[in-house]
Amino acid sequence: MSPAEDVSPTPTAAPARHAPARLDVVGLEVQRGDRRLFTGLDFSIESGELLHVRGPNGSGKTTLLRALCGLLLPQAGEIRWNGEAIRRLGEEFTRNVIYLGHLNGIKHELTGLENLRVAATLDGDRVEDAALWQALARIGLAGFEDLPTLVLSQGQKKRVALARLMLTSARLWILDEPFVALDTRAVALLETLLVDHVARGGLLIMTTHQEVALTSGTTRTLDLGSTA
Amino acid sequence: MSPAEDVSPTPTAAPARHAPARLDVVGLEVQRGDRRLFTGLDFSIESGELLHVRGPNGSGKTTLLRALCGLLLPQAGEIRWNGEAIRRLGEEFTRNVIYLGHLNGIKHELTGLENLRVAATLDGDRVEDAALWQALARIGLAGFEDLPTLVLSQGQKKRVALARLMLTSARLWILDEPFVALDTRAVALLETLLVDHVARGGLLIMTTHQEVALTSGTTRTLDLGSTA
Amino acid sequence: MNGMVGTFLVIVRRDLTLAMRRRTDVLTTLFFFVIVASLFPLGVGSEKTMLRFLGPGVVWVAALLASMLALERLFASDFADGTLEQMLLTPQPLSVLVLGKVCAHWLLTGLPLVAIAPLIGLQYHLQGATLWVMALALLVGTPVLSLIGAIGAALTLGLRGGGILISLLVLPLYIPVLVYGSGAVAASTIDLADVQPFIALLGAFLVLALAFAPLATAAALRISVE
Amino acid sequence: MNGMVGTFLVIVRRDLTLAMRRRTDVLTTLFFFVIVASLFPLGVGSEKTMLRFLGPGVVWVAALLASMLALERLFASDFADGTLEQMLLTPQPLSVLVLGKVCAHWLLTGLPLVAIAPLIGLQYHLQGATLWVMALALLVGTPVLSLIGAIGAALTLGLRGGGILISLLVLPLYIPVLVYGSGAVAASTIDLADVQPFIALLGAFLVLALAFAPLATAAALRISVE
Amino acid sequence: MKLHWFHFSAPSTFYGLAGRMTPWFLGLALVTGVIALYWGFFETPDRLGGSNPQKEYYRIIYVHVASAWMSMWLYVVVAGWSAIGLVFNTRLSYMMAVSVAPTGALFTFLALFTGAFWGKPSWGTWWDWDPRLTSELVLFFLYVGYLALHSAIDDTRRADRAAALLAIVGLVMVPVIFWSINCPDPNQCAALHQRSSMSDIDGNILFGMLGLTFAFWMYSFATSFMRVRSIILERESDTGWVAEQLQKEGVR
Amino acid sequence: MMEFLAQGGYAFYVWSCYGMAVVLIAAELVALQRRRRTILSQLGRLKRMREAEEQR
Ligand code: HEM
Ligand SMILES: Nc1ncnc2c1ncn2[C@@H]1O[C@H](COP(=O)(O)OP(=O)(O)OP(=O)(O)O)[C@@H](O)[C@H]1O
Ligand SMILES: Nc1ncnc2c1ncn2[C@@H]1O[C@H](COP(=O)(O)OP(=O)(O)OP(=O)(O)O)[C@@H](O)[C@H]1O
Ligand SMILES: [Mg+2]
Ligand SMILES: [Mg+2]
Repeated sequence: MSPAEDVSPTPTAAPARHAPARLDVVGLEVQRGDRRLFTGLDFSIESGELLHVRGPNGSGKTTLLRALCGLLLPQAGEIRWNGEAIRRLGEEFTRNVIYLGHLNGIKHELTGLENLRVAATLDGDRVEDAALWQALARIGLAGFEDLPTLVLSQGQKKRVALARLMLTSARLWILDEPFVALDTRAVALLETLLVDHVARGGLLIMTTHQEVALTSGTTRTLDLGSTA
Repeated sequence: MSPAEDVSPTPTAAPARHAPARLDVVGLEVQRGDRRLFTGLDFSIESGELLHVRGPNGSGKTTLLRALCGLLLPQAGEIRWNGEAIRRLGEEFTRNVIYLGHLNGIKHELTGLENLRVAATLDGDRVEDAALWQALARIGLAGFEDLPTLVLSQGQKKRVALARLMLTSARLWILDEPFVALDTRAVALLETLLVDHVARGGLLIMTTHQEVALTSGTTRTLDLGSTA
Repeated sequence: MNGMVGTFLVIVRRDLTLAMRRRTDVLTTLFFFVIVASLFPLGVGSEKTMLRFLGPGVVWVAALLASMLALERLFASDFADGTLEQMLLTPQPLSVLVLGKVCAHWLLTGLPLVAIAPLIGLQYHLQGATLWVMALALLVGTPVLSLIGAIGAALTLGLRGGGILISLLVLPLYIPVLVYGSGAVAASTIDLADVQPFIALLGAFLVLALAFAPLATAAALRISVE
Repeated sequence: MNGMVGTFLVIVRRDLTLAMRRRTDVLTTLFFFVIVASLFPLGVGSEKTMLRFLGPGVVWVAALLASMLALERLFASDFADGTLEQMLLTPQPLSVLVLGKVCAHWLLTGLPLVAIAPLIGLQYHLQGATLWVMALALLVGTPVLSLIGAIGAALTLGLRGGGILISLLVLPLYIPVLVYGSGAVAASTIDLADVQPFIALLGAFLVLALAFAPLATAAALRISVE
Repeated sequence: MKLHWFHFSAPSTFYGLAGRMTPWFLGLALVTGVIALYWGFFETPDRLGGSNPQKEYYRIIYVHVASAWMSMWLYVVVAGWSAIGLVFNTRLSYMMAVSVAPTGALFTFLALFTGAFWGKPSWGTWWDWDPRLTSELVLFFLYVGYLALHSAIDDTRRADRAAALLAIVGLVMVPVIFWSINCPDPNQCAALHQRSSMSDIDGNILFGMLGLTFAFWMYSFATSFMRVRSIILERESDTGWVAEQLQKEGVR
Repeated sequence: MMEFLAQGGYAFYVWSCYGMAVVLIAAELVALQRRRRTILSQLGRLKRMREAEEQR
């Protein structure tokens, strides 16, 4: 008796507009191994904007994204959230960020539902079960909610991870190749999610090798120098 | 002083035509966990044909491919290579197969070159160093040949795995989402490789969520029922 | 504050659920302990006085190894599947999350050892009070092992051969616990009164470990995940 | 046939290279052995006659544990990064590949133990011939451990907590080697003439293991990779 | 005949068969058990003299020996089913192996427990590293390993086949292990330690031992059948016949 | 009777052995029953879910 039936086509995540915010990157330099991936990188992005980080394989997209959400300490330069260095903000900053990388960040022993619940709780988001069921149903996992995610396929696992996007109230979304392994229906759904987020005044930074055309908000692109 | 410079635009893999061959699948039934993914699956593919396995996430594409190359023992039904059950053929069959799955199958401690050398040797393929260098150069890893692959990016790792395609003389290629994580240039290159293989009378079975249009050989598609 | 306790409980519950999905994990640690303890008589022969003398040492070394091996799994899977980097990005203080994980881990691996130890003691012909002293010493000592071990686990995260590498970092740090733990048992065979200071010392170790280990572990995690 | 030898050598060289890229792996096993062996005097006190009596058993148990822990890594990384499934798809007989891997593994983990064991023996006040007997026994015994352990490693491939699960499966199977290995050393302390049958038995085990273990391991791998 | 076999090796048919047999085995076990124990307690002397004098506590022997023997026999059974499974790839054989093992482990534990409780009065110690005891302990470890491996793997098919292989390897090793325990010094293996001196045991006692052993055996049939039925349901849940079965059993 | 129960002073040893035997056997039987009941109820639930699907 899952509430999965009564799925409303409208987005279920809190439709409230986000408070304005901005992320500034000044003179960023990141080195991996002994290769300087980029130096003196400057850009900024604010509410309602999508930053599409492009570049060939190995140009440093993932590295940049990890630096932006503070997982990776840059060699030089600073990343500022509303003018404050994220290093100093600490949890104050991470509260506003959701990052989905090459790894799905779900536990295979837990069901999709449990995974979502734990993640949301730790993020400090709303977690009525109804909302969880609904999110999973919308992402196309109705019927798979309480299977251990181990038995899900590549793309299904990815979907479980993406479901968080419908619950989070984070303003800054950082997504590394979110479309990988998704079938066409899932891709379409994800696109509407992203559009909606930006429309609500969120910030979105993502990489993808597919072409993205989000119909709302301003789309900036950042091209990282080729290496290969 | 890598011979990477003198790269000929023409394919480097042995351009000899493949001996004709066929793969027949009769009444295949595969069960994963306690879900029957498909039963009574029949199809066959022969030289110069491309089989594009399609289906939404979780429809069983990966499972099918693993069964086809003998990694996974089906509950029922048989897979025949030139009329002989692959179970019985054993190494006689695997000699003809190359499988690239969700995992890249490269060791992070070894350089791209070493990875390629070991793989090719075990496959019993030609392994003059020149050929290895050339293959890596063509796939766009010139300059990365002797870095430990640990330090390569997602897409670069994928490329190392794909480089094997240029050395193998296997007639049956089984590729699971080979385009994932590749940038546009790499995608284009891979497509030419596949076209060429089919043109030379090879068999190709692949899955991908992108659209594929290979200009040569007959392209069949197999649609696996939706689950999600 | 309440938020912290909440987070702590969420993590503990999560990890306990995970373990319950795989009850074996708990049992394996337990049986590893039992098996290792049972190997020695096969190696050194079964002479009574000898065994009684060996008992305390063997039990403690076995406990050390068991809890150390179990540690390898403390963060490994969270790291591999990316849940760990997600934890770093939650608005919760990392050291609390760590404490939660260590606590759950001890409940699953340490506590059972304490419970079974007396039986092992019987195999080594230890009697009466000695058995209880051993259980008590383990009860105070094993949490210290988990807390210290967590640091090692965090440092060796994602390194191939982590398991055995941890032991390198951690076993030396375990030595004080080993010395006073087995000391307590040995002392009890002579005079129960002498036991008290040993236990007190172990208690002191526990308090210190509780205070500092989680912080060190958190720091180690941030380094390893980068 | 020649092809087989070729394959065998390719694998051995490959694994040795891998290990050289991460020298720590080799050292860790060694140090683990040393540390575990050195823990006991701390646990049981350092009474000479007692230690001399314990020596053989402790050294062998330590060797058992060390080689078992190292085993966990025998196939794990190949499985995780997909090179293992590629090996299953090569035209080479799997058991030969397995033998190659086990051989390399023993060279990296078993042999060092044999080399260092006499030093440990000194810690336990064993002297002269006994030390050499111990080294000899280990030289014949440890390959058996690697071969048997490989089966366990293959069965537990990719399971959470594989490390400790292996020990559960494998340690009981190690008992014969433990009994006769330590028996040999113990016997040598009394009369060197008695040692010979022990070694002979170990040798017999080795031959049998060489013959059958790789096949069982190959079968286990096919099961686990699916 | 062959046909007949494959007929019953189909889980769907075996499910019914096992269901019908279970009560009979349970009944048989109960009856023989009661008779054996009555005999063993009331038709036997209270004290034993002779080669090894024993007081009333020798009556532990019935449950002790019976469980010890069953523990060993059942391990052979597990390995046997496993072998059949690996050779003929019949799902049912694996299920049988998996459903026998827990009962075997239970008897092993019982043998150890009763042994310990016999050792206390007769040897004055709960535990002694006597070869027979040690062997039993190792057997217990083997059971635990089998069960642990099986439950550590989620994909049932892999679990079945992996555990099966382990069981067979274990069975091959058991003689070597037990031998090494019984005779740690190859220089003097002639003198094996205390063999079970069945010869000089009073016939009535022997009757009790054998009777209870038989009872335990029947019991193990019953439990493994009950267990296999649950396993079949769990694994075949999405097949048609299970649905019909549910109709028959009137499951709502 | 009492004397029978006393088993010549070894009641504790004898009866705890048979006691343990009974306990273990009983426990196993109960566990088996419970396992069967749970799987049956699960299957029932699944069946009802499927029927509900077919309604729509
Ligand atoms: C925890 C394990 C065990 C303990 C503590 C134990 C202890 C004992 C004791 C104290 C006796 C009384 C007879 C005597 O003192 O000679 C006995 C008898 C016996 N035990 Fe065990 N035993 C154990 C395991 C086993 C096992 C594994 C077997 C295997 C069949 C076994 C078979 C027998 C038999 C046949 C007797 C009959 C009396 C005799 O023949 O000596 N026991 N055991
Ligand atoms: N752990 C590491 N140590 C050393 N160098 C690294 C490490 N990780 C990545 N690099 C280097 O950093 C470069 C950028 O890696 P990154 O993963 O950011 O590329 P990317 O843009 O994400 O590529 P892709 O599109 O394939 O994901 C790579 O070329 C690689 O050589
Ligand atoms: N190890 C497993 N145990 C149980 N079930 C599994 C296992 N692996 C896969 N499955 C099930 O098999 C189904 C098919 O998985 P598979 O990976 O073949 O899908 P796929 O077509 O490759 O999907 P994707 O496009 O996302 O890769 C999944 O729905 C999953 O539920
Ligand atoms: Mg990337
Ligand atoms: Mg797939």
